[in-house]
Amino acid sequence: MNWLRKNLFNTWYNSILTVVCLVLLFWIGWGVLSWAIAQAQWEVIGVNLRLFFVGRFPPTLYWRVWIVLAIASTLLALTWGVFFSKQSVNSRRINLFALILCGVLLFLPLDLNTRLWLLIIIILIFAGFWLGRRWSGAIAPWLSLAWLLSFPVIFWLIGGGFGLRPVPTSLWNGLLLTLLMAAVSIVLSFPIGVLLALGRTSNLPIVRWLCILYIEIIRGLPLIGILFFAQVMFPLFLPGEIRLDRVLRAIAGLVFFSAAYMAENVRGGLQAIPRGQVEAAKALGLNASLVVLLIVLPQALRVAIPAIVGQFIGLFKDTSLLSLVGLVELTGIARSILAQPQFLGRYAEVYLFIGLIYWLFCYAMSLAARRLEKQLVN
Amino acid sequence: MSEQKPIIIADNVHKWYGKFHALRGISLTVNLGEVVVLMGPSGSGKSTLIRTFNALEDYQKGKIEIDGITLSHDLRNIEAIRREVGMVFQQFNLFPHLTVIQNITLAPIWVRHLPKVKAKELAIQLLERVGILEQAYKYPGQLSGGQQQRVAIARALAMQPKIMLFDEPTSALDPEMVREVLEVMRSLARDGMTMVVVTHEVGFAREVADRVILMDNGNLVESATPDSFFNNPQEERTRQFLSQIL
Amino acid sequence: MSEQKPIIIADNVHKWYGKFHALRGISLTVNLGEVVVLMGPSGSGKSTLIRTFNALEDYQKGKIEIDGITLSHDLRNIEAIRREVGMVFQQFNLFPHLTVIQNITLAPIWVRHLPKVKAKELAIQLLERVGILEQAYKYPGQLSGGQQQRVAIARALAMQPKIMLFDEPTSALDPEMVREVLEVMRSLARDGMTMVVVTHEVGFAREVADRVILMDNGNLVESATPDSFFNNPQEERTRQFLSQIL
Amino acid sequence: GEVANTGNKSASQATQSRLDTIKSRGQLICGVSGELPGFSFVGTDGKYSGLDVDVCRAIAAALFDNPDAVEYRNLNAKERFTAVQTSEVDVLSRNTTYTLSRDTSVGLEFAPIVFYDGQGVMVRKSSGSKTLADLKDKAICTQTGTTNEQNLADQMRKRGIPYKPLVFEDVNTAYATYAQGRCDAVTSDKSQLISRRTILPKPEDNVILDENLSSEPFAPAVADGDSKWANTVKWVVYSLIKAEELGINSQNVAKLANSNDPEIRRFLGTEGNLGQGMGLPNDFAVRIIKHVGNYGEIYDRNLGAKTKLNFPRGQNQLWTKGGLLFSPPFR
Amino acid sequence: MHNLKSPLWRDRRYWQILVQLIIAFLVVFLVVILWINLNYNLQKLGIKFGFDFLKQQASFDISETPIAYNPSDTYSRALWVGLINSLRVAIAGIILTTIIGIFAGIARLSDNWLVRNIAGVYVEIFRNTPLLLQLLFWYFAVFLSLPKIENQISVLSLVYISQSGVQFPWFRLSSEFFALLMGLTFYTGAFIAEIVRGGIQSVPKGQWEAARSLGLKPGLVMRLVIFPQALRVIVPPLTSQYLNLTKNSSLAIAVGYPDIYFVASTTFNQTGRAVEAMLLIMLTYLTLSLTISLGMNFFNRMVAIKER
Ligand SMILES: Nc1ncnc2c1ncn2[C@@H]1O[C@H](COP(=O)(O)OP(=O)(O)OP(=O)(O)O)[C@@H](O)[C@H]1O
Ligand SMILES: Nc1ncnc2c1ncn2[C@@H]1O[C@H](COP(=O)(O)OP(=O)(O)OP(=O)(O)O)[C@@H](O)[C@H]1O
Ligand SMILES: [Mg+2]
Ligand SMILES: [Mg+2]
Repeated sequence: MNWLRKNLFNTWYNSILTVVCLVLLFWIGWGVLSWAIAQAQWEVIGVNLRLFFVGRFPPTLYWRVWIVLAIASTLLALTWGVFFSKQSVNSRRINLFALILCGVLLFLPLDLNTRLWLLIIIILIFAGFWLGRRWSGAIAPWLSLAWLLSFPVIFWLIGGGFGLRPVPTSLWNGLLLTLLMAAVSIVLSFPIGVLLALGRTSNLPIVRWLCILYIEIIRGLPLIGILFFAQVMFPLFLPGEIRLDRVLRAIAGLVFFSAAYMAENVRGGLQAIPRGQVEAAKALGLNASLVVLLIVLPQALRVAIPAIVGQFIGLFKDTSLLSLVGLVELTGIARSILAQPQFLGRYAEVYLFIGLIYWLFCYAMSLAARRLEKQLVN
Repeated sequence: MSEQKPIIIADNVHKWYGKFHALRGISLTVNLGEVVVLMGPSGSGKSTLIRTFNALEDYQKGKIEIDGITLSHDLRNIEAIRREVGMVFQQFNLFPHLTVIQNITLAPIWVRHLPKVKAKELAIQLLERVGILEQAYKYPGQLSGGQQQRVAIARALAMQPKIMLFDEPTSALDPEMVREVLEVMRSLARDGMTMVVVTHEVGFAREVADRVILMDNGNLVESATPDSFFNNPQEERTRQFLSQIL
Repeated sequence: MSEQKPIIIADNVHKWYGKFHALRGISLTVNLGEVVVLMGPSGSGKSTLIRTFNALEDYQKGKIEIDGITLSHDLRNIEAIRREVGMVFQQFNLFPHLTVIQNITLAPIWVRHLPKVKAKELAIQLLERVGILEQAYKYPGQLSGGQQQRVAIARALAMQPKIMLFDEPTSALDPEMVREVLEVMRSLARDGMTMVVVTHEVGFAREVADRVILMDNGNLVESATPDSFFNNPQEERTRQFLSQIL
Repeated sequence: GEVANTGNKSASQATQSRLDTIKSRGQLICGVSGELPGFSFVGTDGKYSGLDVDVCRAIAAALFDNPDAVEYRNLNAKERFTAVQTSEVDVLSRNTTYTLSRDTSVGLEFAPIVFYDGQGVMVRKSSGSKTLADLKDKAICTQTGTTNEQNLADQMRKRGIPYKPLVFEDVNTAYATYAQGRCDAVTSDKSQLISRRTILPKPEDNVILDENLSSEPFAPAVADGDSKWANTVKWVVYSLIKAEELGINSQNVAKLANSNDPEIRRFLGTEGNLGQGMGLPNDFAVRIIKHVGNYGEIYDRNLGAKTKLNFPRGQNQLWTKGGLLFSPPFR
Repeated sequence: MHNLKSPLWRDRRYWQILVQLIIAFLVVFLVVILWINLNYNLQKLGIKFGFDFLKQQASFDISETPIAYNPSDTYSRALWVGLINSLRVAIAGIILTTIIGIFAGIARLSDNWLVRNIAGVYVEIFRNTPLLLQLLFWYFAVFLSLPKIENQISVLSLVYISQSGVQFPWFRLSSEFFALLMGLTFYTGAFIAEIVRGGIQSVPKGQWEAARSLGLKPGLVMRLVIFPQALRVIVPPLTSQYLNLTKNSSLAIAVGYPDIYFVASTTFNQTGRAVEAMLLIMLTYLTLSLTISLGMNFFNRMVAIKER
């Protein structure tokens, strides 16, 4: 009661606001609920679950995707553990989390295989987190190397080759493709962005102006235009014999785009470094490239990390635009599913479902970014 | 001081920042093992001068020779000179993302290509010398100002320079800490290091300096032994300056 | 001091910040025209106390009455009280985006609904009183600390309050500027303004205060005339405190 | 355009034909829509199906005796031609209307028509619209980058009827918009209209106008200037039609190979060497029909009465049954 | 600096110039190669670079034509229509999103628990889902769920609302326009809300206290003291949100609103002029971006200059 008075009805206008908000909430909530229960037909989701997640990836090779998921989540958990090794964990929250996961495992209508894999992954996550916290000092230096190595391994597992059955990119669909493209694009745009940022702050006028030109032009263009360019017009700029895979072209478009933004984020980090740092390094006799590599970048990147995570979130959302140029990522596969004769017109359910997937990922990442930011301030 | 071998020779050095004439024909010779203290009002060009000795600033006219190497645009010369000249800044400028020991070993490993173990040994020796061995594995942010400045000195010494430049090494410090740092500098001077020090610590200048120089408005005004500089200044400008700081 | 009409009455006031007990039963009466100086070690609750007088902090137990109005959660009372009580902060808290005169006229125009011209006349009068009329059209960032604090006083006075609260008004100032500000406060006191001042300026307290109060750990320790407070303290805690600051 | 095309022709004849490239690759790359019920879409099992898809499967069957040796590329209306021109796909099987300009200046080479359609207009019964003229000032939904969009503009301009086009990038959006009532009419190929009508909340409340805005013959297309490869696609399509005409289907094809009808024997490669001339094995038709079936089977499977779409064959009947489908002789 | 006769390759200035020349050369080389490829490929396709096609008849219709247009007009006219449509939605969007963003940002700091959390939920939902999906949501779930035009809602007999749009006394706006506008507005608004919140929180607490102790009511404190100061922190990131909104308006294509991107891509589709269409799009958006940046810079100087 006291809480209500203090937080909702402490003044007359607050009371009015509260009432208005309640009415609004009720109205929206009622509409959504009655639709979800009475009108919506959720069968289209259940039947196509595999399509949403991995698309047309050959079912006999799902174990490869599971391993990829296991690697990625272990690494994530490890990183998370290392990063927050100094903060206390809220064990109640963790228990709750574990409980929810167990509930998912037990009650969702999944086949045995899926459950088994999920169980393994959950165990790996907890183990990774625990290990990361426990031996943060020992693990930390190896983390970035592990991440770096994991990329080719993941690609090998998904794409095949070297002893594994190859899977052409046209079969990489759904969430799998969305995640892959976002991750690869951000990783690739990173070095380019760093170079552009350095170029933009360099004292060589031609280099500086070229970088500014690139960054500003790209940032002035809508992403959909760039993707269209990459998808449709890129081949026109290549010599006749060279054909780029369309997933590759999509990634190229995303990288073109995101490198410019990355450059600005990194530049923000560069500007946060006092001039004295460079001078001190120079005075020690370090040459220009060593100064950048050993002194400037490590500090600048640390400052830029939250912005980079934010950019990754944006890129992750933006991959949905690739459906407009015919890629079958999460939104694209949703459009394909909507063409199944038995589910024509079920767009609300389908879009809501993928909206939820996008949201879960983005929200989780933005929470992580926020904690990271707090961590870095200390 | 006995041998009188010149190690820094500046000859009619001029420097402009855009239109602003910051150094107006400085000629100065520092001999091996000499301790020179630069004084002067703010903006008189003290920092600018010693930064040119380290090629952190270029100059437009005149000539500077450090240990026989002429400072020019020659890349190798610049590197060679920086290897011979250590510098300590007012704001310490330690690298915050590296531990104390990493700060010190960085240049020996990457510039002098010492093996890591050797560099570490050297660093520990230096930390002992500046009296903060126990802080070796902390990050700069966890140290007091005086400790940080001592790390900065150790870092500069790790390159085993022939000359050390100090730009107001104590003016960002609280009074108690000033003493610690000056103590280290004193011991350096005792060991025969050639030093050019910008400072307003009169006590230090009196005790340690072989020569005290007054700069004003980009010119050298007076250069004398501490005794004559403080007790019997020749120039009107010096008297005026001293009356302010004493 | 002759009439003895109480204008601030605090009765057994308790305040908690979460679990921390910041005020532990303060009872205090300030009479009209009285100047009360609060002293005490850092964290003893001085700021907290005078901020409750202005409803900037709420309190959990006890009662505060300002000029007959009881301070409660009721918004109307809060506004009424704030109109009667002016406050000057350690950090000046001038509005940096407004000129000096805009800073002063803001509240008269928007709270007391004075016409702009009137408000401006008033402001000019007050600026003259605090001695910085010539700065009227500058921005706070262009003034020295002492000038800023005088503007802050003028700003509080513009609401024509019955009571003025000062929270360490001089402790963020350089020594020369302290004098200017204290001078203004002295003249206010001479004009009969009721004032509660948190300060460690012993000279000011001795000369201007009617009463000096020592706070410690959320309690009032001693309340006495300046003379007896400084020369003949009754409490051990007071003696200890005075030995530190004198 | 022509000069460039001939230049290209001689160039590519000198080099390898796409057919050889595909053979050595072991897989056909087929551009489809992927979002069109009955023509191409991804089923719940993750497999592509539909009439357009079956054309791709037929080609793959002919080449590799394996209808699944196909890699599908979803292409939207706008990028499809570039994809063919730049050889990103080997064949475009994406309900593409066969037009003169596309055949000549866009640099496509069309295979035979696999589906005859006409552009129609669907309206709500309640609106009482009977002809195009009734759609004056009404909102009409359609899809961008299609001939539908242009035909509509042409027809309405011809008749001087002002209207409001609502053009969407995604067909689903266009139909959904119509279903919600925002458009008074939706125009598209009649086949689509019919199939879409079945899944509207109340199909019987919507009618398709009798008027034909245009004829829309759909045909697979390959890049211009590679006649060897174009021939392959062409004759694969014809063999689907011919098979139906000859009464050969996936059930009886094995048996009929030994039939004593010389035409059938020739067609199925038991006799003669028709396939060789194309660079295919002689039994290519057997392979196709064995795996994919004849045209009738394909039609029934994807669009026919047993499907939810239930689209009557109409013009897409064999010529012998009053339709337009005709195959030149296999000899 | 002293010019000693040191070998050229050891001179710092020489290297600086050389590096730049090499990079410039590489870039020019790359551009030329790409250009040659493009020309070759276009020639193969029988397309000649040039903008003459702009004078050809467009022969496609556009649903919303703020200026007179019919299919027999030229492509350039059609592109003008698209440009004006883009401008309309961008300008309206910038105005509305500012309002919503400021409201939501302030609401996030409200002392009313419910208001605060609703604003929080709004921000977290809208920031973390793709704009494309949001546009579809607005179009289908909101605007197309309005009553049909036959039984439109009338507000005071002045404004008529139906699923085909809103009819004002003098003009009407389509629901495609509104869906795009709302999508852009609420999506960008969620970002602006965070910017505004950050800006307000960056104003020292002492400012609140000083203003409150002068007797100003909370609303006035916000308006007269806090917000003007927060603006300095808000304006630079706000600019980039405005730019994003303008660029994102190109997603109009998803809800059938004929903006410049839409018209240009239809033009490309009909004429095959990919390069020219892309250039036009680039030029348009770069001009728009530049205009907004300049305007905001000016505004920024206005709010910043007062300090000193
Ligand atoms: N990067 C620069 N650009 C332009 N002018 C500069 C620059 N650095 C220094 N100056 C100017 O050159 C003059 C000399 O500066 P310098 O830093 O050498 O003075 P200083 O004697 O060290 O003063 P202080 O005691 O304040 O450190 C000053 O007037 C300063 O404003
Ligand atoms: N907002 C707050 N939340 C929690 N604790 C607080 C808060 N404000 C003050 N305190 C605590 O209350 C105690 C009294 O604080 P107060 O500011 O009144 O002390 P003070 O006597 O004014 O000290 P100083 O001389 O340093 O200004 C301190 O221990 C302080 O840490
Ligand atoms: Mg200096
Ligand atoms: Mg205090």
